[in-house]
Amino acid sequence: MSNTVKRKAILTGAHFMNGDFACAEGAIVAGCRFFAGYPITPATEIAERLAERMPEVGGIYIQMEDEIASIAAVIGASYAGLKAMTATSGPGFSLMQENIGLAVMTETPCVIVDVMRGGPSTGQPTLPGQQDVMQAKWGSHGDYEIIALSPSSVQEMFDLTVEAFNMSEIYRVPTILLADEVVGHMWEKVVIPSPENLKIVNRKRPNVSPEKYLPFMPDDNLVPPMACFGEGFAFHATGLTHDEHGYPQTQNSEVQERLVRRLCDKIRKSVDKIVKVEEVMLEDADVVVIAYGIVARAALSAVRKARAEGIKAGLLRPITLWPFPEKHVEKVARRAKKIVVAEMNCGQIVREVQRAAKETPVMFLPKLGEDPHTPMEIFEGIRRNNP
Amino acid sequence: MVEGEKQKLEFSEEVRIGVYVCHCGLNIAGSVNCEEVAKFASTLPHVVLAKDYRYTCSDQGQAMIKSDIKEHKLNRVVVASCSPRLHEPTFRKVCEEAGLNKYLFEMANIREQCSWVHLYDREAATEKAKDLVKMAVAKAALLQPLEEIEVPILRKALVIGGGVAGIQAALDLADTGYEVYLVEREPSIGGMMARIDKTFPTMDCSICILAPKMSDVGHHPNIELLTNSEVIDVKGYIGNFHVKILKKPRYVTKDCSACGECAKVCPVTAPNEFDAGLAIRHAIYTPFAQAVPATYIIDTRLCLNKEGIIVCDKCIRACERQAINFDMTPETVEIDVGTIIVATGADVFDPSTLPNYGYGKYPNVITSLEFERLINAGGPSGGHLIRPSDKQIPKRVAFVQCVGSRSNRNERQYCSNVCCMNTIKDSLLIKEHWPETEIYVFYVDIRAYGKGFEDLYRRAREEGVKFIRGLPAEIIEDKKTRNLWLIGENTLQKELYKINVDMVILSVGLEPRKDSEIIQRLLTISRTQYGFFLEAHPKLRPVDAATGGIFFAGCAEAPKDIKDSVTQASAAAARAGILMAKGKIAVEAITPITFPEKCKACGLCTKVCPYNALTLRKELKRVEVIEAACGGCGTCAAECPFEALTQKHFTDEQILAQIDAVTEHEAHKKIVAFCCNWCAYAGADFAGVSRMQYPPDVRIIRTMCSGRVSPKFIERAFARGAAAVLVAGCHPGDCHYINANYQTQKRVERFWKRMEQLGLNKERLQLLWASAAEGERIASKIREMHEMIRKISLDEIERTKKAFGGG
Amino acid sequence: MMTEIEHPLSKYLRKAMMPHIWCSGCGNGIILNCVVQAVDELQMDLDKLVVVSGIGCIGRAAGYINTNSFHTTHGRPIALATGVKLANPNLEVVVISGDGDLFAIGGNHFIHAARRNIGIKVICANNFNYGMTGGQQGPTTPLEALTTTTPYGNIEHPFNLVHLAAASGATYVARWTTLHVRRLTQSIKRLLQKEGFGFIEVVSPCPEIFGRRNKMKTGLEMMEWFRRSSVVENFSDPSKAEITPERIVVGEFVNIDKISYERLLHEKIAHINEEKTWR
Amino acid sequence: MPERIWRKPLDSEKAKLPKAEIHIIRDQCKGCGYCIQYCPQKVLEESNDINARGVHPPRVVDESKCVLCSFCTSVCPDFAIFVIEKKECKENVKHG
Repeated sequence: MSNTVKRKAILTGAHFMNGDFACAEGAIVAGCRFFAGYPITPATEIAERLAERMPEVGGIYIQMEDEIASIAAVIGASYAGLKAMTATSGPGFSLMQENIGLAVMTETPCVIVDVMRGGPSTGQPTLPGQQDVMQAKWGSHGDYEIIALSPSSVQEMFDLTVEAFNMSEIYRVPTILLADEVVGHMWEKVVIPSPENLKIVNRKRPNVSPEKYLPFMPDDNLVPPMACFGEGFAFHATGLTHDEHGYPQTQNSEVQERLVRRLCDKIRKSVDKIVKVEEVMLEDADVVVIAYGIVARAALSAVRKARAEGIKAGLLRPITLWPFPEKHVEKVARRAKKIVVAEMNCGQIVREVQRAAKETPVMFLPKLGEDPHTPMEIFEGIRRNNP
Repeated sequence: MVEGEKQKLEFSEEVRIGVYVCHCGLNIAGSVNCEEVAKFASTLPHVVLAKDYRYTCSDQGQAMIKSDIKEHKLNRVVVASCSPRLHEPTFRKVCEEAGLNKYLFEMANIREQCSWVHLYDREAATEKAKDLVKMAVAKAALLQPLEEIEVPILRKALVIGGGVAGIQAALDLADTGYEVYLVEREPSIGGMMARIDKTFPTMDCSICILAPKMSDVGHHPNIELLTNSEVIDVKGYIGNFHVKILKKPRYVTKDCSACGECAKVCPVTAPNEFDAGLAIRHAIYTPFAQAVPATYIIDTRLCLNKEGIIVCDKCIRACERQAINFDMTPETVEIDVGTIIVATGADVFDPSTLPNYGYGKYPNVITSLEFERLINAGGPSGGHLIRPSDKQIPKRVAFVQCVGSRSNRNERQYCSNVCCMNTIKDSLLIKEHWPETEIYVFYVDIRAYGKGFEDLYRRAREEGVKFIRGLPAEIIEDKKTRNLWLIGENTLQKELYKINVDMVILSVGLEPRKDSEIIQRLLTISRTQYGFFLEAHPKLRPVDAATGGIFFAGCAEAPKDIKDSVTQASAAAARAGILMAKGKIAVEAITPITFPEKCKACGLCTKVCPYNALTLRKELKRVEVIEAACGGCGTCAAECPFEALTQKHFTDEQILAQIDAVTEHEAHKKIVAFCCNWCAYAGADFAGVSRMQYPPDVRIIRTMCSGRVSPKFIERAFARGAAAVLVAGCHPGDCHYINANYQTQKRVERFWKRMEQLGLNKERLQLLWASAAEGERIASKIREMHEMIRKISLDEIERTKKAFGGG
Repeated sequence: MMTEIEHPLSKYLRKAMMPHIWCSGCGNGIILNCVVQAVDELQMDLDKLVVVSGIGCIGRAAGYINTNSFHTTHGRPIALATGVKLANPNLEVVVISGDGDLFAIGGNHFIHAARRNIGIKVICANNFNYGMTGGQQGPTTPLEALTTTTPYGNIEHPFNLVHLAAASGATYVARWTTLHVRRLTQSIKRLLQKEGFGFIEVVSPCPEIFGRRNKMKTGLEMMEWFRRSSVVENFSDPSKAEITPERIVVGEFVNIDKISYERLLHEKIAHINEEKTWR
Repeated sequence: MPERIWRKPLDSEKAKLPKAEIHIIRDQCKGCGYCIQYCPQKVLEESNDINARGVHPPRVVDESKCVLCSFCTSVCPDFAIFVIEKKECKENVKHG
């Protein structure tokens, strides 16, 4: 009997799987055909799933000698024309930082999945954390903008992986899926839509002849159309500061100004197009809970409980962590009396919230180790801060 | 004799010696009273019968000896006749056929070393002959039957030199079925013959008849061709030579298809040696169209690429088959062969050493070899005989003969054999193409001795070639026309001539290869006074070297034409074939015998042995002899201070007995000479053959090598009152036993010191190096010593006797 | 001076980037020269060629060749090239970088790429030190050599790169000096035609930074050192090919056939994608 | 073959090589001197003039000696020298 029936690229339909698998399926749906990685808990299952799935869809899976090599290979693959991804956790994410910077500088579309665990250092490999939020934004040296998404369900592991690819293809920027151990390992129902109901974006290609092509000359959206190696546009890419030709300009401050500003602006000027949040019962909320990732799920039931007890509570869940949904926080801050921020660290996104909330007092519920916040813990936070 | 007697008791049976004194027609009887010598012999101890006979080596003579052996129960035979180097094998065979061990035969050389060198002093010659016979008898009494060991002969041959002689020899051997290594120094085989246009007397195209043979060599399954290679080391002995060959890199692999594209693009050129420098070649080249192997070669002295740095890669790019490899390195090929044929050829004389002919100065004076290339259709002028100065075809041409031959000016008294006929051939070639050309040939004698030669000579004369007897004294160039004036005497008409021609062709002679001495040293063979290799016997072993297993072919042995070279090559191949067909050979039983009870295991003998044939067994307090490896020089026996070993057939006792025999009467008038078999003794024979005359004082004792001469022999000679002692051997470096004669030198020098310390005139012991060709050297040494001993007083003789414990 | 005619190889160079940044007598220019010469002789399709380089003087080479090129972070060119080659096996991917980039910070990537036998071709300019940062000690600095960070003489044993490459499984390993331009060019041609991971070490003069501290003030003096000491020994044992002042063994050390990683991978992908039916 | 060789070969002119045309891109030269040192025919020497980079570029001593091996072209780190075959027609071109 023939048991190895080849699976399709898009497994349309309802599935029961864990977050890492969903992420892998999302990647394949998004058109990712290159994965380079290195085993690390709790992201390993993504690699395992793709090791099995990539060949089925004619894609490449390779396990590199380390995370540095993995992200480097991803950049190379992307320049050779494939949508590419790697997946890791804190320690590996740290190793990748330099080349994430290279990806930013060379405007390489690629996706880095960081399934966060407890740090610092080796920390608690099997327990969740949200401690890499700031590293995701500032981890590599130099000035840049980046996109980071935060899934809080297995379904979102799928959806946001697809979204991450779309974003990175549109803006030619490395996009980070900041998941956490719980979301990664949790098993849930996932619905994979049919192709026609999927939005897949591919990088913009040059529409000029090779002679006219300037690899780093931006369009009006500040993003340069991207040619790939082997397509006849012999061009140069470098981590050095470079002009529109891609040629190094290591002594020219004007070029540096122009390049770095554009790298930031192409994201900043598109914030409204990029940023996604979930808003629950915010219209009349006095107490607004802000939480993301797995914590947001406890927060939601806490808000519901509070409403049942007559407290006007609401939830703002940033799905896009970077760029930070500043406008949304400002908006709720204007009418809310108190803001409660719950995250699994000693205070990272809360700083961004405080910055945006201006005078509105922000109360912080940190959580470290073992499990995420319980709904009761967050409900307590709401209750205590109810004016 | 006393010594001898004691020895004799050691053999059971009674010694019965038969002596035969040969007249050799008048060769001996002409100056020696043979009857008297025979009568004298009959008085000697152990001699039971002594006869004189006209031709002892004749069948009747041999039959006589055989029947005597049976009839008179002879158990030793002495023949006094010619040199043992000539007839010892003959008479040994006789003894064997009569059931007598051949080592019980001894010879007295009363022809080469007596009758022929004392032609005009019958009395002295007869006395000397008696002495020589007495010595032989004394030795014979002590002879012992000996068994020879057999050594295998490898059925592989090495041919050195790929000229027509080497090619013929190699093909003959290979066709017989033997494996042949043909080593050629040049990039291609073919040698001189490949460079010649036509051959005399038949006038066929030289390369046309040679090329097929060359390619046969190239394709023959039994021939391994090693071109661009040189023999660098030869060890071993007949049947078992171990040869090292340096194979120099061609930098072009076998993949070469000889398309020549590489040479077309090669930016550097030089005169092509093959065309005597008249045509150019490139750094990558093939010497000539028919070269075998056809593979090109890179001349690294010319090529721009040095020290592994490729500067110019034009040839590499041009070579479709990628056959060029600058990383080739020299390799040393080691082979084992049973026989070696030396066909190294000859060089041509360089006439620029004769300023009066202006070669090298006047462009229109060329050599006969340059002529060959000019007249050759494949040559630089496409077969047009043109003057180098203006490339015009000459109307008047002169040939000058004997340039570098038959001349005392440059030690080349010999005739080069080929020049006369070559010139006649060349003159006819000119007539054939340009009948109008005036041709003069200036000669000493025209030698047209060979088959068809005279007819060719006649044809030349009929065609109008003018032969003028008398070489030009000088050649003068007319600066304007570049024409040449030949000035000399017509010795037939006894009148001076001054003839103007457009071009002069110097008929240059052949001379030994400049580096013959290398081959000589490697193979330990001898050369004649002119430097060509010396055959073992001029009549009966004309292609054998004195060293077993080595043979000669072609001009290496003496100048000769193609026909003779080929003949000799086939002969050499046949001689080598005989050995290899047998597959084994008996080594003369002249290896050492040891007396372990006397041996102190000091190891001195092992140190002097040139063949490492002795191994010291310290634990057993003795040395062991590897007979097959032993060359038979006997220097070990001379070295041993304890008489713990001696050489078979040349035992201490036997040699001492010879000395005693010499010194029994009138020792003070005699010179005791020890001569090595290969050079000095052969030289003495040569003196005889050449009838060189010298005083009859000398008595030569033959040893295989001068290294055999132990100090105690010299002592004994002086102790018994000899006037002088001569030790003679091969020149240092030419020793037939690699280097045993260096021991001779050491020993003689030590002995001189002793004589000085004893206050004796060391002049009385003389050391002489003389080759087999240097008869005159030996003769004059003897003359010189003759003068010397006349001045020696009797009491000095007495003092010497005492000093060395003599009576 | 005739300049109306162009240099025959200039079409392979990015004119805007010329002249290159390298010092007088630096061997990098010669290596670049040989690479483009080889590309020219092979008539390679520049659109299918990708040159990846790392950080260091020679790292600039990628930018100078008029083809697809990527100038990566320090030590990572091989890793990035791996991604390019796997993503599009039809591309000819060449890594040109220095000894420090490839064997110190990038050493791990080198040995693993060789082990995998991924079809990328690595050309290493070995100039015995870190030139661009001013001449510090590196993984190939000879014992006792003086550098800015070994002012009393180097006490670290240098890598024998060809031995390392051979031991790691490279299918082609060669070493030349910048004086062996012809052999180097031919060697690069063979390298480019090879399947799997190939490596050429080019011993290269660095007079301004390394030479002048080590009694070789000019490029010529360093080249003369190469001329004196180099011996061509093809297919000799790479473990015996340490570079010493007296002896630089050059030549081809390894040239074997071994199926490449990308071929195995794509064969596997093809294999598992054909429907299997069992009897 | 040991005969003394002294004549100019009769067919010397047969070996006529293509004439070389050496091009030196003056201001691209950095003066390493490799081309001068390693020219097998010693065709080049250091010139006295100073180029844009302040070094002495090579100059041609005797172009007729050049055999077009083009080693200078290959060993030049700065692509500042190259040799081409001279078109016999345009003899008028001037070079340094």
